[in-house]
Amino acid sequence: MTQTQDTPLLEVKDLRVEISTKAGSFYPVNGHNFTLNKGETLGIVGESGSGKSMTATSLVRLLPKHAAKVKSGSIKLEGRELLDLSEAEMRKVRGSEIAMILQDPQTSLNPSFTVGEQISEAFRLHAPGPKKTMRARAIDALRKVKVAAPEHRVDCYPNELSGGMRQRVVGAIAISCEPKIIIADEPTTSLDVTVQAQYLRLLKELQDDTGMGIIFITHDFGIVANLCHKIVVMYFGRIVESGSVERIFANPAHPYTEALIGAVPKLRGHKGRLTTIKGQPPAPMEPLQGCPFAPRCEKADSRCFAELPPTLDADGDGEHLASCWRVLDQ
Amino acid sequence: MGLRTALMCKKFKEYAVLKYLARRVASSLFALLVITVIVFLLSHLSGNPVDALLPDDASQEQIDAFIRDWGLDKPLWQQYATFLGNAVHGDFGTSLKWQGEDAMGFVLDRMPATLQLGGLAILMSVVIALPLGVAAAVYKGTPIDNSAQMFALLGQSMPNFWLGIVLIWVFSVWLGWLPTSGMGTIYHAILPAIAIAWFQVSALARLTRSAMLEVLDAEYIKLARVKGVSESVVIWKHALRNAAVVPLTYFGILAASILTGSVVIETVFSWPGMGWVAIEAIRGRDFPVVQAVIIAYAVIYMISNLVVDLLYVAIDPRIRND
Amino acid sequence: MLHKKSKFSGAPKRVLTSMLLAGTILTAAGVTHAAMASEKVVIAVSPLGADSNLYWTTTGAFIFPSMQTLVGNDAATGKYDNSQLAESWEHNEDFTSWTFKLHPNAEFNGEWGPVTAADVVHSFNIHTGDDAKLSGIKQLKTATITAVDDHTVRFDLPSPVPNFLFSHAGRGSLVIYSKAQFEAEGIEGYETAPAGSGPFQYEGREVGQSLTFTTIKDHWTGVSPEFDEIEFRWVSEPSTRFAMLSAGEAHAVTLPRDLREDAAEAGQSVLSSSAGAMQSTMLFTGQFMNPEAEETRDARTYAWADVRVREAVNRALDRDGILEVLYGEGVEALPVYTMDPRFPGYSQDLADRFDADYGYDPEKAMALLKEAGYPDAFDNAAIPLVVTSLAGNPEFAQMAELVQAYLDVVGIQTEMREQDWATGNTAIRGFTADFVTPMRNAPVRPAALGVQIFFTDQASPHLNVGDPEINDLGAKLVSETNPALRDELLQGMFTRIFDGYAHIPMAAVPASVVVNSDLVEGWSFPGSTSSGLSHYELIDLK
Amino acid sequence: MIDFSVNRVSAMRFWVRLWSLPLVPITILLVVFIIPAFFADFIAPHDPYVPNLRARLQPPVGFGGTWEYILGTDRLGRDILSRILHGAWYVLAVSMIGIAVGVVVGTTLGLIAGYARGWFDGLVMRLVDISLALPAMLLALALAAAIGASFLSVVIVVGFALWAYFARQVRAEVLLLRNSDFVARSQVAGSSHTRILFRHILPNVMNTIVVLATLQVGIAIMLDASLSFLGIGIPRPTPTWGLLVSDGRDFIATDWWISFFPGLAILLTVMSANMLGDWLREQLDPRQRQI
Repeated sequence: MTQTQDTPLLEVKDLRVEISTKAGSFYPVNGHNFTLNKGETLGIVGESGSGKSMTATSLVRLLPKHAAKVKSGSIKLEGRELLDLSEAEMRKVRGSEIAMILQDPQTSLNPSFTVGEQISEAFRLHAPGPKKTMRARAIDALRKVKVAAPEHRVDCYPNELSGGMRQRVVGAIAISCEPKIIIADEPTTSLDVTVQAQYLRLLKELQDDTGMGIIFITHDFGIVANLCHKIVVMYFGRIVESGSVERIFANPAHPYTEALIGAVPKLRGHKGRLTTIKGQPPAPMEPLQGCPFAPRCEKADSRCFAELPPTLDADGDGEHLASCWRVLDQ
Repeated sequence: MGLRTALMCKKFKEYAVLKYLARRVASSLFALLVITVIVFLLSHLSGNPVDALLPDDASQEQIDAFIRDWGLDKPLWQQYATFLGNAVHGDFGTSLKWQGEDAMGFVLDRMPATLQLGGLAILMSVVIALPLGVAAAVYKGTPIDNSAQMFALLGQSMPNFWLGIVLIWVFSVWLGWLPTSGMGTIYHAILPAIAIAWFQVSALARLTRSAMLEVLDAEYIKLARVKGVSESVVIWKHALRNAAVVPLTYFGILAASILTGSVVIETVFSWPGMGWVAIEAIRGRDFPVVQAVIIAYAVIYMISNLVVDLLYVAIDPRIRND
Repeated sequence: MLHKKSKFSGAPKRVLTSMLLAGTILTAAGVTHAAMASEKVVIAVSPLGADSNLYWTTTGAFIFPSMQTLVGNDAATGKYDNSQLAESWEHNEDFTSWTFKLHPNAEFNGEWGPVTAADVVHSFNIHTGDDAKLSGIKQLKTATITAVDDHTVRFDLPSPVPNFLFSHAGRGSLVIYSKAQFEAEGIEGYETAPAGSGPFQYEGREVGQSLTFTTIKDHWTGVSPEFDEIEFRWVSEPSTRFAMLSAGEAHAVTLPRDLREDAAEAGQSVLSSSAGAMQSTMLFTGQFMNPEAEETRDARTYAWADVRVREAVNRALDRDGILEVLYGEGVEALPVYTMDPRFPGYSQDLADRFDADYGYDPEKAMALLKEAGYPDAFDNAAIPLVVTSLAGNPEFAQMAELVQAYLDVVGIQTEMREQDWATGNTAIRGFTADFVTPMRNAPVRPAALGVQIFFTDQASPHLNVGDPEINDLGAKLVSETNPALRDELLQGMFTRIFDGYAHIPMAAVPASVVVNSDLVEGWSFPGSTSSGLSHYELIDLK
Repeated sequence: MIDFSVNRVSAMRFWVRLWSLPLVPITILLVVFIIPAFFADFIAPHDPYVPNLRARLQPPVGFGGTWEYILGTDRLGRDILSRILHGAWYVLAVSMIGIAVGVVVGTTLGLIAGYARGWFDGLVMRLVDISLALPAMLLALALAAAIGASFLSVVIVVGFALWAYFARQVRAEVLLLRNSDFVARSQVAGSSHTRILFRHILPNVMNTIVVLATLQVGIAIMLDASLSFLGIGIPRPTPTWGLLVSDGRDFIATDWWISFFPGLAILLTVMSANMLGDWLREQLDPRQRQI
């Protein structure tokens, strides 16, 4: 596939995901717009429940079958519309073009298969080759993610590995088929600080080697700052602010973003929990008027409670967007 | 590849497994010992073999000779000691009913028939219950789930002898597809195996379903999907592989209850296995055979439990290392 | 193999595969040829009490069609005939010496030569040995046997045995094995394949399943069955036997009464034995008619120790209804258990009086009970009725239920006691029996034999009802040889039993077998054996 | 606001629960099983014991029979419907008492074994092994021969067949509970072992026991039927369903109604009990997955 300069790696437009339950339906992903270019890292930041993971899942079309579905919008991978692909075609995309690293390394490896088996399964599906080479390729993949003694580890079961090691294995699986995009869904939350740092460095190195795009999902602005080029901040299923790292850190346009940045502890590496924002996000099906963040917002006024703010251009160049009435005031 | 690679993995704690097995064997042997006592006492509490085996008008000399021959005049504990001593060597005496047959030998002769039937029944219940349970889990809350559960429940709600007779009439007499009874070809085994298996399907399918439900929520299932693995491979390989451990633990009980089921079903289908021997021997007060057959049942049960333990270790790396 | 395509992988695949394999292999191991030879006759009956080729170690319930006894029964009348090994016989005046002449051309199947007196003596010895468990060999045990010449044997008995032929006919106390085979192969030879002299040859058995015989060509009797093989299948469930019959898997099966009716409705044929094969009754147990026992043991202990209660019990029963349910239409009530018109001692008078004295009369029954002071005058007013499902008499359970229902109407209290045969026998033998139990007399014994077994202290003392007069008559009968006087003694005993309401007689019933009407034309058999079946060579195929 | 939403959720859950009450199984259980068990005398149209030889083998209504005998009559002319209705009490009694025996014995041993550990635990677990290794059917045969078949022997066999399941399950849960905080607190507070066991641990395993017991109803009824088949069930003429099915089994192909309707009663009861058990399990402990 040819890729021209102006075709982004991934382009998401007006993406809406609907979850329907007996009690009603709601949109955990509500009108997303963002793009990801080659070699770029996009951070999706938000509290738990804000719809980050749902966004990631909808990108690979793995939403819970009966409960959730993409209501509208478009996901284009190098100009190709993913939402139009058949399930079989989509399976080819998963793993080989878009890979994913899941939240919990403790449970995201299948306990019943060896590390080698799980890595080579991806090869078998996307880059078949002689059976004999599978093991060698698996070892190779392990080596790439800097697992020590990969010849040995390849035959181990997940429970025989440490947490950090497991996370590397998950990484190995993700990069094994040299995907164009890796979606990393809070890949480091359960790791300790040093391992976390090592792992992030590793991801960055891999990106430098292969030029892949990374979508990094986290609640931790501390990580985002070091790793990402662009940031998307999510609240209650909506993108409330987006833009480059530098601009957002320098000049957060949305009070929520502000609060999130404020929640990053000064001492880097400490696992910050977003406890400093008062109150709770609204319940999914709660009827809402106005800005969903308004009840928790210190700067909210009557307009905030009355009307939902549209997406506004914060810096006037279209590169930094936010949905907050305050942008108009500036 | 599983077990071999596991052996290669240096963390594999062979020693612990052996120790565990040794403990299991020892406790099984103890259980067996208690069972010999129960069996011995029960068969001696029940009707006098003299009256079951000698004719109505037997003479006193005949009766006396019989009692002497079978040691029925000795004190009970002495009879037990003799019994146990011989039993250890597999000697349960000769059958009273099947003249000249060594009791345990006779039971062992019939064992293949029961294992064959039980094996087929287990096979059937697994082949039916696993997909049923998996389908019920995958399509949870849909009509597929409901009808799968209904089908399973049905088997648990029919007396097996009744089901057996209905099967005979429907498939042998009216449709003429299968032989009514007896043993011979594989066709003879189908109906009795169904009659035994259906009852088990329920429990097995139920376990499979709940285990699958739990596993399907796991992260590694999501990861498999993310890798681009097809849904059927996700279910049958990634999920079932992990869910299988739960129904497997039920296998010990399954084996026992299939053997128990065979007692009734073998009678209905004239299947000359151990269940049939058990009934005939108890009716005939054939002490040696009754004892041999119960011990044989117990041994089969215990062996199948040991096998389950072993499989358990083989199938689940988590347990292997704990 | 099919399951190779299974989508499982790793260990569960191996587990399942090995199970599949185990199942398949085990099943395949049992696979033999299924095809049923068209000339093989299959008869399905309930399993035997004992499964052995050594006849004398069984209770004698089933005589192999390959084996013969000395005396036969006529298929049409049930009378003794010379269709078996003895060509003729005679006895001395007081029935203490019986001489049998063997058919000179009789020979054993296989290569074991002619049947001679030596074979009879040899067989006699093993049949009366220590390990013999046969019913009714008491008389035989007291006999001495002499080979008079090659084809003549003589039995000498210490006391008169007018019914000696019965032992050699249907009762089958002595079947003739080959001495030559014993000398050549020992007891193992008998165990693996006993040679007999009947029109069939032992072929083999599947323990607990079946027993197969092949037809002999040019049998010495000239009998020539029209089929090549006969197989007996042991099937305990009546409905399974019925299914086998309906599916054409069996030519003939034995069925309980109701199923016989159903089978007949379904177009199968029910064949009955030419003569009565079985008598049934319910017996009071304990020596309830013993006046001495009344002193030592309170006569009030058991309700049936009072003759009025016994009469009331008999009066309370609508025999016509009960018998129709149990045995079907046309089966008549039996005036006295063990009495049979074929044998001496038959009393037409009792048969005539039966309706008057035993007829259904609930009012009379209630009056009698009132007179006896029932139930208040008895310690144990409730009468335990034994139900034994394990004994292979399917009608007994129903008999007990029906009797209970009728007794209930007139106010006699009963309780069902589900009890296996051995437990009941232990109680009876130990003289501790305190119940009313169903009983059958099959094959119908000569009256003189039966009455001694079931009512006196002569043949089996534990079944003695304790009546001094009956015992006295029984004792006289043992030594009496004059036929007229014997007849008189027997009639006296029957009258006493009848008048004393010493039991609850039920019926004389022919043996029945149901044959597949598409396969079998007919079969006549006299019902003279324990199983009721014999004369398999007469099975007439379509 | 937060409190309010929590309340609303739990209120909603309550209504959902009530809605999901398994009405069908409950109705079936009441109509087929419970009501007949207690009121058979009033609703049965005929005497279940008295034969009526003139009305033998009447087919059910719709198959050539009359409304006099709605479900037909048996070989002795007794009304099948009346026999089923009267049998319900015995079936109820056997399964309830049998299960009660199983529950009491199994729970007590399981509780103590799981709590005390040590040799007693070992002993109980061996007993569990033994009881599972002895086929209930064989034990029943031997027991019937030894003490005679009776209501008592059937109850003993049912109890024997079931206690081990309770003991095993309860023990497993106690093992988890005994290490929990509240037990430790009670121990520190000086509660006696008996008090801890029965006041703290027992209520926590109650859910399991109730669910297991409901699911065992089917097994108990099946066992009763099998015992009747072997002729060692509750002695006749007591019309337990097992006996009715067993007695009618010879006539499945011809006079099918004799065994069909009692069989149907068993089927409906067992199915409903199982469905109720499943529902209870889901309500009480969604994670519970042992049979």
